[in-house]
Amino acid sequence: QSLADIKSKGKLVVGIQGDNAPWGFVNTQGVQEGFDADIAKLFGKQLGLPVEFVPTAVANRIPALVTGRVDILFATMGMYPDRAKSIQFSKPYAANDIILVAAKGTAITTPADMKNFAIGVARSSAQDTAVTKVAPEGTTIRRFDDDAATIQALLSGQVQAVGANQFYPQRLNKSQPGAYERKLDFVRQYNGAGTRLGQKEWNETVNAFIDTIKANGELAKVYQTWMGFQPPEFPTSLEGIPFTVS
Amino acid sequence: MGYTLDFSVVIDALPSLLWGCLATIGLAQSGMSLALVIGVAGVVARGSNQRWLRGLVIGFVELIRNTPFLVQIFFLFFALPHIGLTLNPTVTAILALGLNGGAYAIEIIRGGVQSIDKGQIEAGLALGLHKGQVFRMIVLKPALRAIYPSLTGQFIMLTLTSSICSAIAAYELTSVAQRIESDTFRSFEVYFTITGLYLAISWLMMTGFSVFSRRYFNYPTR
Amino acid sequence: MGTTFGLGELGFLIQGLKWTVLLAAIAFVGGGIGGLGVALARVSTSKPLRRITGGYIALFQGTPLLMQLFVIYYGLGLMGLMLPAWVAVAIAFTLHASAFLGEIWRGAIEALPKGQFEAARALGLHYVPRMRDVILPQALRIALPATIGFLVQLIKGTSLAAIVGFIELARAGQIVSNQTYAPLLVFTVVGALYFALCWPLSLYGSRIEGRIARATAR
Amino acid sequence: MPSTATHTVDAPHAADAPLIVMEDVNKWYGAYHALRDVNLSVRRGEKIVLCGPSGSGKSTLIRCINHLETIKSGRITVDGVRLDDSTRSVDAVRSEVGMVFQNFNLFPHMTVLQNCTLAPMRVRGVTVAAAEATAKRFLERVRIAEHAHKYPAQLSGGQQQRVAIARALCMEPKVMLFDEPTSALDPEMVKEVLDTMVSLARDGMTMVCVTHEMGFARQVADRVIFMADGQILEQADPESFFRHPTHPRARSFLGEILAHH
Amino acid sequence: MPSTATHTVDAPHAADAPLIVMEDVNKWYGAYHALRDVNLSVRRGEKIVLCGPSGSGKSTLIRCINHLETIKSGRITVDGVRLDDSTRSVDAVRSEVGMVFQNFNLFPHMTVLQNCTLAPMRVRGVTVAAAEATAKRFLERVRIAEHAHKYPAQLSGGQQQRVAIARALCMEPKVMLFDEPTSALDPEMVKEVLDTMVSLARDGMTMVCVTHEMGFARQVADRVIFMADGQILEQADPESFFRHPTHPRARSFLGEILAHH
Ligand SMILES: Nc1ncnc2c1ncn2[C@@H]1O[C@H](COP(=O)(O)OP(=O)(O)OP(=O)(O)O)[C@@H](O)[C@H]1O
Ligand SMILES: Nc1ncnc2c1ncn2[C@@H]1O[C@H](COP(=O)(O)OP(=O)(O)OP(=O)(O)O)[C@@H](O)[C@H]1O
Ligand SMILES: [Mg+2]
Ligand SMILES: [Mg+2]
Repeated sequence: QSLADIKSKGKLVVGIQGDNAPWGFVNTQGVQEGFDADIAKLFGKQLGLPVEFVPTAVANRIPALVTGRVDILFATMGMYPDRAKSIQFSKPYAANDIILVAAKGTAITTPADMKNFAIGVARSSAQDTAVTKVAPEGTTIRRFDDDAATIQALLSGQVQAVGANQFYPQRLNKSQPGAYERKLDFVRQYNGAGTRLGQKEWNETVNAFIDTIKANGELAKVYQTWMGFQPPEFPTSLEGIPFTVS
Repeated sequence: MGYTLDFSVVIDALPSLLWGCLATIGLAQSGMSLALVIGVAGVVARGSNQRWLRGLVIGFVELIRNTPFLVQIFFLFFALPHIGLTLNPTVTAILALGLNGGAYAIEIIRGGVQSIDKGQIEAGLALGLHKGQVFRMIVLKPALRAIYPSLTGQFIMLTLTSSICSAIAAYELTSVAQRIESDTFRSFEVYFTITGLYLAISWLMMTGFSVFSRRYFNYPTR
Repeated sequence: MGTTFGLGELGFLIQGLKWTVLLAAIAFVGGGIGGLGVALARVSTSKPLRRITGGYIALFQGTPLLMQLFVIYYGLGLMGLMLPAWVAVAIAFTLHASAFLGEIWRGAIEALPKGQFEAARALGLHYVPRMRDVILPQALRIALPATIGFLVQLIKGTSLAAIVGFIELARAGQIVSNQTYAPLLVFTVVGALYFALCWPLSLYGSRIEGRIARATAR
Repeated sequence: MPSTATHTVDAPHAADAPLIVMEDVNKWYGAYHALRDVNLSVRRGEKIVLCGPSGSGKSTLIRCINHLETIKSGRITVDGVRLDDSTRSVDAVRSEVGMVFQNFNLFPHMTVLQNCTLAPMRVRGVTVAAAEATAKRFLERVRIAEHAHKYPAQLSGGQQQRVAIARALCMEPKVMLFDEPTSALDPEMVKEVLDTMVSLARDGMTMVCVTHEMGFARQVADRVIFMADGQILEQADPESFFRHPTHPRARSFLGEILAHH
Repeated sequence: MPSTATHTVDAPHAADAPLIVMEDVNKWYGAYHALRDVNLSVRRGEKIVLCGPSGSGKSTLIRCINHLETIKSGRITVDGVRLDDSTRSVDAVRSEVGMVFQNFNLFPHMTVLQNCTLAPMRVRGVTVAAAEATAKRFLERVRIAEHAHKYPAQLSGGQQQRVAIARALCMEPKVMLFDEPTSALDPEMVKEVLDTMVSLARDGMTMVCVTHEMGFARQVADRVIFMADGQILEQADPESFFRHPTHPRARSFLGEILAHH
């Protein structure tokens, strides 16, 4: 599959998250919205093709891509070496801070303190990976299907802390103002677009697009809209994750 | 499709998958035991002459039968803490499975009790036995025998339903599989494998059920 | 970004409910046709046919619906069969429902008194009129409560179509819950909607069951 | 035993007092009047055969005697105990009254022996050993002791019915009620059950039997009672009843019963 | 019709040839030998009553005649058609043989009329109008025409059994098989069914009846056949059979049957 194939098909089919606001979600009118959706629309505009969104869940993002149901993933895909074995990542186009959030009184100051509490995370998310890596042996980690369930678990006291992304604190404090705070910073993690392995030309097209929006300020605009701040510096390489087809 | 199946990751993860199987069987067993207790108690309560008690049982059965399990387990997990009852995921899962299976068990066992010839009950009463004795000694066993296939079928369903317990982070086969999948991104291999494992578990349970039935219902019928 | 649960959200859930109904309807129609075939095969005199359908039923009754959907949806894709999502889901649900309905109806056919088969044969009726005119009308009537019970299961089971990207009721609930961050409220409403859909069916089923029980008690 | 059950004694509890007394008994099933002003008194040792067309209330009558049905009005007294819906009176009466049903109603999940020992152990509180000894005695009596360890489904209808008789006898009742005990049996098995009943009658048991076996009635009944529409229409000794039935309905009933024999 | 069924004609198809011939028939249920070398020939218009103890193979014998059971060895010929397991011969035989069961086996979801018209329409391809005309004629004949639009559950047992007879007659069979047609009936209803059968016999229908109604046997049977253990032990006209049964098992059987009447 190449750019030409997609052009001849007449539309760009994008795999995206359907329930992960503000990254990618279907609004109540049934329309796909979010940071990733805006990026994908820019890509479609540049290619001169209409965009068709296929909402995917965390667990089926990669299967949807490799079976050819979608042409590309803008699906909040954290860039990890393991995933890079199944799919081809592009250059990063977004960053996500992975942190630990708990109620103010909770005694966590170092990663070792996590051992004393039940920690909630959204299964297979970047937080899951980070918490699993940093937490001491024997820590109780509870993995939920999505962010909403994870946050609900913290609110209802089923867990005492949650592995979070940069959006969690404002969510939590909306329901109980000032009750929760950032306890630990784990990693800054980068998201890239995903294509099938070995599609050299298609990967180059995507990378060129990302370079363009970084340069012309479009990316910054989208960042401002959905996150309320400016994009960070992006690295030029990541260990074990090639951005291009070799 | 540019994707070749590679089951090596599944083979590496086999020990944890087998632990997951055990956890699933454990959840299912505990859920079933609870369901059976709820079932028998519910049938007794359903037959009481206390109107409110009958109404309560009917309401419970209808509520459970007409809402998805996922909604039920969420409710137990997230709502109970608001009234000061925080149960860990495993206990919540057992409770949810027990309540769900119990609602079906009430209906099934009630059907079994009704299938018992009224003459059996009358013969017991005529011998001077009391209502409770008649239920325990005369009605229960033949009733269970009559509904054994549907009851065990329901229990197999309950076992398969336990896969949904991963939604509240309970430890069982599906959650183990999802963990492996998120580590390895080998979705097909993992899902194919656990489909096979679930099949093996249900087959194992059916075998167990039929062995039990041959032992316990060892009296001949016409 | 985050919203609160309001009329718009409720409307969205009801949109999801439509898909739930549609999926259940497809599954039920497909399963009805397939199930009839399975039931007839199960009571046939051909041993291979009974074996094959028996294995098929064991497979589909012995694995979670979630896995069936996943394996069929992506498995077909892996085999190079690219079907639209709703076709793949319809196939999966049809196969699932055929197994269950087939088993329910087999039970009903076998529950009929042997005398009904013999009387039909003694009158010289051949297989097709024997089944169509004598056996199936009676068996389906006996099986109606169980069939309705399964339909309720099926409606609840469509919630699993979410994993292949269908925005039906449960999935819509998940989406709204992720926007409002009020899963408890959202899932209560979702539960209530399922209940509103399923309860009348259940009531109807138990009414028929009562009627059949009274009729056979005579 | 009877001494514990005297809390509602109405009549002198003498040996010549009737064992069962029904006075002005009325029974309704919803709007259907099933027993109309039934009066009946059964002496100790008396054998009564109850006959009449289907639906005439024969089963209802004998089921009222051990309170399997509750009555609307009237009085029923069994061995001096007035049946008044109280648990105590019901218990007292049931443990003195044995009953044998058309469909045997043996408990399928218990062996013959277990069927016979259950009630003595649970109701009378007898030990296993004593209950089994009694059971064996009565199984001997109905000539079925060699099947004591079989399950009901392994026996023929006639054998099952004899077990049912033994089971009732194990409670050592004062009166036995039979509701068409032979009508669910194949013709060849009828005789073995009737023989058992005849021998029971010879031993002086008080019996009330619903049956259409006219040979049996002739042989053992002290009194034949004819019912129709919930009423007792005629009572007489068997000879007069069969020779000269007075009521026209009894005549036509006898005609039908005997026509095809 | 019979002309289409002559593909395996064995005997001259003459009016005086026997209608049913069974030669050396053996039937096994698994390891149980249910019919042992049965030989039987039934003339046109002959009425046969089959009796014998339970389990002797009476039902099995008549069920073999219309291939509800398959036989292990021997030959069965009905109206010149040899039953050889082929669909054609089975079809040919079944459409000439009517059968009435102990439990009536009416189709509960169809009205009386529909019960009677189903087979003529589906098997003989008769039109609705013709089938209904025939059905009404036979319902008339069994005196039940006024219930034509009722469902079986709305009828008494005796009425249901008469409908079952009419249903079989609607196929205008050459022979009627009856398997204990009155044994599931209440005593008062037995007579109405027997009367119907007697009138059928008077009209010259060939009949094979399993029954213990000895009055009926005396009245219409040309021959009484006594079976035991899967064998035919005795055949005679009713008078001689009832007066002087020769086989000891027949004697004891008659003794039991008649003892309590
Ligand atoms: N539980 C019941 N509810 C309503 N009506 C009943 C009930 N039991 C019996 N009846 C009616 O009461 C009448 C008398 O019934 P009963 O069984 O006493 O008659 P029977 O003389 O024993 O008849 P059979 O010879 O058929 O046994 C019948 O008309 C019957 O339909
Ligand atoms: N389907 C079957 N499988 C096995 N054994 C059978 C089957 N049908 C009948 N038998 C056995 O064959 C023997 C003859 O049965 P059959 O029904 O012909 O007896 P019958 O003379 O009609 O008895 P009855 O008077 O009780 O109806 C019996 O011992 C019976 O148990
Ligand atoms: Mg009665
Ligand atoms: Mg028979």
